[in-house]
Amino acid sequence: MWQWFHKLGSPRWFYQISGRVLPWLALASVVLIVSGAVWGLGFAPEDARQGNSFRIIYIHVPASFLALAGYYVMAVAGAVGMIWKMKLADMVMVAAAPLGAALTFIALFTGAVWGKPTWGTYWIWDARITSMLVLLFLYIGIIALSRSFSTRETSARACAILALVGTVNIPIIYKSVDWWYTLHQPATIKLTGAPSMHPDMFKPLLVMILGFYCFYALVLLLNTRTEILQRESRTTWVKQLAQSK
Amino acid sequence: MFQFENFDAFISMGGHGPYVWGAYGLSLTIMTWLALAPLRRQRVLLATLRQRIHAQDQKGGGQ
Amino acid sequence: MMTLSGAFFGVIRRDLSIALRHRGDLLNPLFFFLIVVTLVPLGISPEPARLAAMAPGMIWISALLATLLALDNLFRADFTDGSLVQLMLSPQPLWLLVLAKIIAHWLVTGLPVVLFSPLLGLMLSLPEAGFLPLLLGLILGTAVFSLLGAVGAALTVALHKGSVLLSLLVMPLYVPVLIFGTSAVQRAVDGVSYGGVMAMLAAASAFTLLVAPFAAAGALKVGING
Amino acid sequence: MSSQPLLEFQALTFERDDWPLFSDLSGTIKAGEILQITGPNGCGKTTLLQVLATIQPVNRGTLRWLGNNIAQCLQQYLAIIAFIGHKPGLKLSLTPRENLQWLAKLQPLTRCTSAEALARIGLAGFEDVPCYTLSAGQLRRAALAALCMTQATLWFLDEPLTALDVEGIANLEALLLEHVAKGGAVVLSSHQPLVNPLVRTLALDTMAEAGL
Repeated sequence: MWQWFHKLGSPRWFYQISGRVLPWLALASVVLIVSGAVWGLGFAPEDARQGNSFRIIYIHVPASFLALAGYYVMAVAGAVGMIWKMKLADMVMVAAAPLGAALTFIALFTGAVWGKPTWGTYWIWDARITSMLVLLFLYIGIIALSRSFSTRETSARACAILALVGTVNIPIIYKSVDWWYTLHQPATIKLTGAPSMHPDMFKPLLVMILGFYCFYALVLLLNTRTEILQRESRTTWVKQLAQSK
Repeated sequence: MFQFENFDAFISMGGHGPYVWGAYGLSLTIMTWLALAPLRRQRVLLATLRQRIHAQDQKGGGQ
Repeated sequence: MMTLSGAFFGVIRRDLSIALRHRGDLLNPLFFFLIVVTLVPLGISPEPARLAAMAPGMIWISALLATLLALDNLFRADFTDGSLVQLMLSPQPLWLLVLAKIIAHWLVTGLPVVLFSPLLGLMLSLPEAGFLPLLLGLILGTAVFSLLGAVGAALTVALHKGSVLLSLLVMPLYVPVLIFGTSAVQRAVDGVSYGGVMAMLAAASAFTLLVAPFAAAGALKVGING
Repeated sequence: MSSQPLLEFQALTFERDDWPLFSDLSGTIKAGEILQITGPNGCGKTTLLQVLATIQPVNRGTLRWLGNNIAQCLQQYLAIIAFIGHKPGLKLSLTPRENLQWLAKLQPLTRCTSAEALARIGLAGFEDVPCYTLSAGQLRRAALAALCMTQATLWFLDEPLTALDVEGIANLEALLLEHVAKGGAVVLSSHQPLVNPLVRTLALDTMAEAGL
């Protein structure tokens, strides 16, 4: 068990193993996302109230899911890197930050575009969208902090601490924004009611969520591999890799 | 079952076309970029590394 | 001679006496607070009804900005002259010394803002019922601002352009406090009970008090090697 | 005095982004010894001192104090070390006396009063003037006054001679000798050679071959 853990911590081993998984992940995410998108765009039934604009849900909800989950991935990686001094975990954390921020941006953008036909305005201070905006700020803070340090090790430690503080805060932020919203805007249209959705609407959503998970894993691996190459560029195995290509 | 009568209806989405296609288009563009950016960076990294090794080899050989 | 309480109060007393010797710096956040609030009627409307509607939020936001302004110096001055390292090399638990620094910082930046807030409430024609929850809420809220802000200040202590970055890091974390704080005042103005909201605010500050000093101590150990 | 070394460091490696500043550095510091770290600018003298004083973490390697791993006894270790860095660590708006009294609350400065220490280091009469009125050399002396007061056995001094005049240097040397005579130890970095038989040097740029 410990040996396995140690092995996992070796960037070289990780680079080789992840190289084998990559094609499958890429295939899975392309197939799932393309089929989910076609299904959602063309074959899922129209929503009675919102019409076709509701089809944005198939991007918006998976992106929101992963934007939030991505923050936890980042925080956990940061904690592991800090506690066990595992370099690889630091690299995963660094790799997760811009990816999470991009997904948060997608969630925000699709939410705004969805809002226009639904509410008649691009921006509404809906609880979900407001929390998403705060999450984007948290991501931006981490990215900004990670770029300010002179050494990667210190930068990773600092980001891990910030990510952990953020993680503790996120549930409080979400709850408080929810509460704030009910205070100011009693029950308007709920953006998503996934459980009460018609099964024909729900199935493509499931496919899309799965596809987004694969996509997240794919890009996280790709980013981590890049980070590995960059940090280990002085080691012989990376030099050999460079020359073999 | 395809929900639209013809391709034009599919594109216009009952008037919501720009929003739906805009959201999908931008999202998929960002996602494609997310996947391709690290690949490009890896290529550049390895290329510079190769160059550096090459330069070092030549220097070593010259001496 | 070297006791836990001696170290704790020694740090507080020293930081307070330094602050007293720079009285000008002490007043700056207060004037900032005052000026921001003065800009509100100038920028929006001097009409009392409109001001009253915005008073809780405006006062809270300016209080947040005023404490943020002073936050950067929490550890930076000590880092620059080297006394921070001496503090960290003390055999006393670091989180306790950090807590002492935070308390001293709150006493010279947070507390004056709290004490000043009723005056600004008057200027923004805040209804009478709102004053008590404003004061209570700000006491708890500015404490959270200082405690959470200390983590950010510790992380950015050695960075040259830490000040803007610091705001970027900690402001999102202030969201819940701002929501609870303003709605407590709003509820009191609307004549609804605000006890529950205040309790949430108190719980949030108690929790922050428990966690933040440890996080800030850990952050300092990382931050000084920036 | 062939007893256990006061401080022992094994295979210390310190890297900045995988560029080693020093690697596999090992050595011991015994009681009654003055160890001078020499080397060109940027070779890691300050970093090594900071690592030994636990201000900076190492990438690999262990520090042992009287045979105990420092990670396990950090608080006790902190109680027996004194560190004076490039920056004097004095608040300019406070007086030397106030600065020392503050430090005495945090670190074991109990051997004498701050007034005695300041007199010893040649700052008598300056106890109660704000530090911003003092010159660079006087500030350095005020910082070194903490050494007269401290109970710490292991001293880490980073360029302690900077800004000191002849008299100040003589004062400091006397202080160091007195300290090691009582069984303490000093690790210092300096460009200027200290003329003293007790001083052992550790040249950081060639330490790999030196094999201490």
